[in-house]
Amino acid sequence: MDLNLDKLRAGTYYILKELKSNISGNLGMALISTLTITLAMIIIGLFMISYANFKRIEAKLSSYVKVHVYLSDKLSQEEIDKLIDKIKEHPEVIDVTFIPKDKVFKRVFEGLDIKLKRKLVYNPMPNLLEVSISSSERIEDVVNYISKLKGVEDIEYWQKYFKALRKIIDALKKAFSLVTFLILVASVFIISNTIRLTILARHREIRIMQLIGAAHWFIKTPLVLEGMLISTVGSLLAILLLNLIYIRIYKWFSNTATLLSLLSPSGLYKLWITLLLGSVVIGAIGSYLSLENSLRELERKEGT
Amino acid sequence: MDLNLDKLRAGTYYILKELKSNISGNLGMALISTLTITLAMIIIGLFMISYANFKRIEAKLSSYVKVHVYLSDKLSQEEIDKLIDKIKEHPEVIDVTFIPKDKVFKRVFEGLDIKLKRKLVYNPMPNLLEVSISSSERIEDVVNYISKLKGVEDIEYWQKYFKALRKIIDALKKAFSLVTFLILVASVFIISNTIRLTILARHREIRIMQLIGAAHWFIKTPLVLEGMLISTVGSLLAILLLNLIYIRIYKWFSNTATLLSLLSPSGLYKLWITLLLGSVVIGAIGSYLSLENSLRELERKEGT
Amino acid sequence: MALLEFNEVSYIYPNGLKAISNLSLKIDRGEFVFLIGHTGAGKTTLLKLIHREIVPTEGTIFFDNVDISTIPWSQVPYYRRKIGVVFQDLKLLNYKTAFENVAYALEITCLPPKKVIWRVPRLLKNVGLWEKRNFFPDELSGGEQQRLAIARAIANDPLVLLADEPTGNLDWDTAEKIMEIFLEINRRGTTVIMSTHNLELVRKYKKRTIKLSRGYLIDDYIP
Amino acid sequence: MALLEFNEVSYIYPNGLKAISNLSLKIDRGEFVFLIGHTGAGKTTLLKLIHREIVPTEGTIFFDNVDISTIPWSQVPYYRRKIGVVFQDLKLLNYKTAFENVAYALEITCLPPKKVIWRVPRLLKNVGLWEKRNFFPDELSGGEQQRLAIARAIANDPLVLLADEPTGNLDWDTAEKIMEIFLEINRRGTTVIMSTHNLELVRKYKKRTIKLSRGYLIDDYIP
Ligand SMILES: Nc1ncnc2c1ncn2[C@@H]1O[C@H](COP(=O)(O)OP(=O)(O)OP(=O)(O)O)[C@@H](O)[C@H]1O
Ligand SMILES: Nc1ncnc2c1ncn2[C@@H]1O[C@H](COP(=O)(O)OP(=O)(O)OP(=O)(O)O)[C@@H](O)[C@H]1O
Ligand SMILES: [Mg+2]
Ligand SMILES: [Mg+2]
Repeated sequence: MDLNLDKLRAGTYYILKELKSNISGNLGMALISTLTITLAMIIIGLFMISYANFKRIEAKLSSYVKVHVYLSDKLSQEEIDKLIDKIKEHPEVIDVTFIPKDKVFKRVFEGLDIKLKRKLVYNPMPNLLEVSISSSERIEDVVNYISKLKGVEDIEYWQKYFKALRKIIDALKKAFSLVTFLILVASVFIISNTIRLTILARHREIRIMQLIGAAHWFIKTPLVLEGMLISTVGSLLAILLLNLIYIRIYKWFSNTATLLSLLSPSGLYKLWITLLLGSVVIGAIGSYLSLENSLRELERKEGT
Repeated sequence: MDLNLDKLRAGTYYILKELKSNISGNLGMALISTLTITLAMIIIGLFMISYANFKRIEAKLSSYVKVHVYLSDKLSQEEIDKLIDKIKEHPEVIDVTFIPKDKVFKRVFEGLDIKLKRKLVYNPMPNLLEVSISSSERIEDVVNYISKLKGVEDIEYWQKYFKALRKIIDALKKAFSLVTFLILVASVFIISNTIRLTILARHREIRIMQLIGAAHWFIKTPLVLEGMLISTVGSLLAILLLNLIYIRIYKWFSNTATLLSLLSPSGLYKLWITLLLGSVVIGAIGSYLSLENSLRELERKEGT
Repeated sequence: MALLEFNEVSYIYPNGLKAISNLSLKIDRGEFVFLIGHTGAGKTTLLKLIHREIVPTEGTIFFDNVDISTIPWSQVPYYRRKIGVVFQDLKLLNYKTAFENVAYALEITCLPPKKVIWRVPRLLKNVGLWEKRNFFPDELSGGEQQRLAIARAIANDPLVLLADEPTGNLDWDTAEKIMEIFLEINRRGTTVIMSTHNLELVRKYKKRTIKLSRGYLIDDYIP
Repeated sequence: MALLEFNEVSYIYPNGLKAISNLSLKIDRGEFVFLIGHTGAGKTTLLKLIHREIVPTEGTIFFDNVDISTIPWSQVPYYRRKIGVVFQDLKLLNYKTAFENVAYALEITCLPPKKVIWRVPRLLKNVGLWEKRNFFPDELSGGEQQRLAIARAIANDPLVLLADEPTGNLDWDTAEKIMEIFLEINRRGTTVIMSTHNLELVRKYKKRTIKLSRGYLIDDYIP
């Protein structure tokens, strides 16, 4: 038992030593592949940041969603209250506010910002319910539901006029998700390819180690660790750069577009952690797989 | 002279032969680096397509820009005509239409889609001029200009209510340009790094060729051609894939968002040509530079 | 029982070349064997077979009564550690110094670092490379590289030493010194199989000599 | 004038090791010179200096009355083509077959393909590798690789042939055949400088012999 622990300790030590000598022996390659991974990670990072902010803006826009329900003049206050309760039953509905016809009139013209110096003889406007709903995506549902209720004269919603815009946003969103996904996959492949290239370039050394009698784990572990280290350093560099870039964009955004608040730079730490862990995993898997490939190919040559 | 021509012919033949044997001798590396370049090119391509379409959508949105100018009731028809001429003088103004107050009233309520069964005793609306302008970006200019004219009671423009949205779009546009630029740079580096890795892996062979007495151009040319070939094939693959993806997106967009027409797939050929030429140039430069590096390093070792 | 037993072994390279033909052979524990034959006779191929770098196309090879073709892939490294090899093309690790190249052969067995540090200098001094311990292989002369490969091969006190042309780049004096080292570890129990073109060495040391020609065993004698 | 003239040449490797010390030497056109000395004596370094793989730290080397240190970087390849080299570590191109390795040495001079196809078989047959023309270097035995390197070195009918231990992996018979080839091209005017540990060859062929020891020229005689 004691001996095995000694062996374990020695093995760990040698593997770390090997890792160090691998890197210093192939410094050029290590640097170039680290740089490549940094770049791929920057691409991923830019996308993830964009995606997070896109989601946020989307959510903001959605929060403006209100449905205006114009009521028949025939309804009594009691009936109106009942109607409000019914509307509130819909799961997407967050809040319902009653707006009397006087205010509606004022609002319509104020809302249009036309200075109306003249007085009207009587108010042509109906009473109004302002219904807040949780997401713009389900708006048609809600409208459908409400329009079937008794006493509803007409329904108006902001989105209606911007159905085209809404569709554009939806389409953009889907296209954006698709592109993000594709780019993510591409970058992951780029990273694992880069590590593959560095391992391919060391075929000769690996073969020699096999022939001297190094166990598979003894050969593999330092190289897998190297792949992980390269992609970790690569992604740390990427995170650093992304952070710098993002802080710039953030500052500049808060100056020019006050209404549009981006995620604060400090709020991105989760993203950074995800990137880091992701790159470590990719590095490990990439190098492990290509090593398995290399070792198996050499095995095949052995005729076994 | 005749001999030199012979030499030239022989040299060309050998270089092409060398190119072939380089690739078949390093097939694994060639494939992996081609794939990496394909992926980087896909990233670039997706961005360039997105950018082109973004510009297009932006332009479309801008074309909707109209400014409503509410006129004082005191103006005579003659004065109104003068005002229209003055407005038309502004370079950004494309067209001006006069809308009498009756129509304005109808429009406001129709536009809001409120069924107005009741009649008004008199029309509270002013007369209106509808001014089409060439670009949403210069709208503030035009508004400023018009508001200073005599007889203008108020100015309303669609964008006003969506100033926030407008700012979002502007900000997005700038962020998008920045991201596109960064990703372009990153991808270019990834491509040239990949080629660098394949050349680094051939240090030994290059040294041997030098020692046998191969001239620099004789060593370099096939390797530069290889870099170009790899990046050309890589980008051709990318173009193929991008085209397939884009046709899908295009079809699916035309189904779901009829109002939003994307660039037609056949309209992208210029982009494809740009990508192809770009990758050839990157491949050439990338491999040339790293070869220069390698050769110079070997030279340094020689002590010269 | 013999340590090493070839039973009608043939080996055909993937490109179709038959390098070993119907070879039967027994080598006992503790023997010293010279392997001779013209260039291309199959000496290196024979050593590769013992080292299980390749497995016979026909026939079987027993090592310590185990058919080495049946050793599973994961156990091959442990088998190979019993065998020290001086490769004809040396196969030194270019990114490691002379010291590290020898140390690596010990490290793979997870020998504690202290013992490695204690043993490597002795090995390097043995082959006269102690002053060059921090040189990388391509900073060594051909003969020095060869001696480094020898130091590595004997580092683990192997059961069998396969030396493929270990004196090809050495002058006669150095070759004799190397022979002394081989004889010494042979005396301590290691079986040594050494391929060589240097017939003077063969004549001088008078050990069992196996002669190959075009893949056939054509002579096996003790002078 | 001598073809090759060393004037008090010293060479110190970047790691500080002095491999050649204050060496003066003249070799005439058409000479055949053996270079001997213990391992690490500086033979390979001397040949590297002639081949301009390295340039002297001190002193000058004249080749055909030109100080080779002054040859500009872009002209070095053309200088090297005058010199055929059998490298001690062979330096074969692994991704090329035996045929292609030899052909490459001709192709770099832009010799028309027809002439290449006519000349390579003759060279390969000369060293007995014609049947192995489609083998890659790592499919050849050690001796075969060495013969391939020799075929490549003499492919261009060089002015000077530098052969660094060209018989280290060859049996006596094959070594003698190679010596015949060298003597033949020497008769046709090529200056041959051959480093070797095989004193029997030196004794047999009775040519000018230069002996190095620790970087110093200690003997230069014609037996
Ligand atoms: N990897 C290989 N693939 C195909 N053929 C090979 C391979 N290695 C060696 N050969 C061929 O097998 C034969 C025997 O080669 P081997 O290396 O065993 O010879 P050897 O006796 O060691 O010769 P040398 O003294 O020159 O080293 C040779 O004809 C050689 O061309
Ligand atoms: N690239 C190098 N960097 C540093 N030192 C070197 C280098 N190459 C050789 N040496 C050292 O220079 C000395 C002479 O080496 P050289 O290769 O010339 O010897 P050699 O006479 O060819 O020996 P051998 O017969 O073993 O080939 C040796 O001590 C060697 O360790
Ligand atoms: Mg051999
Ligand atoms: Mg030497």
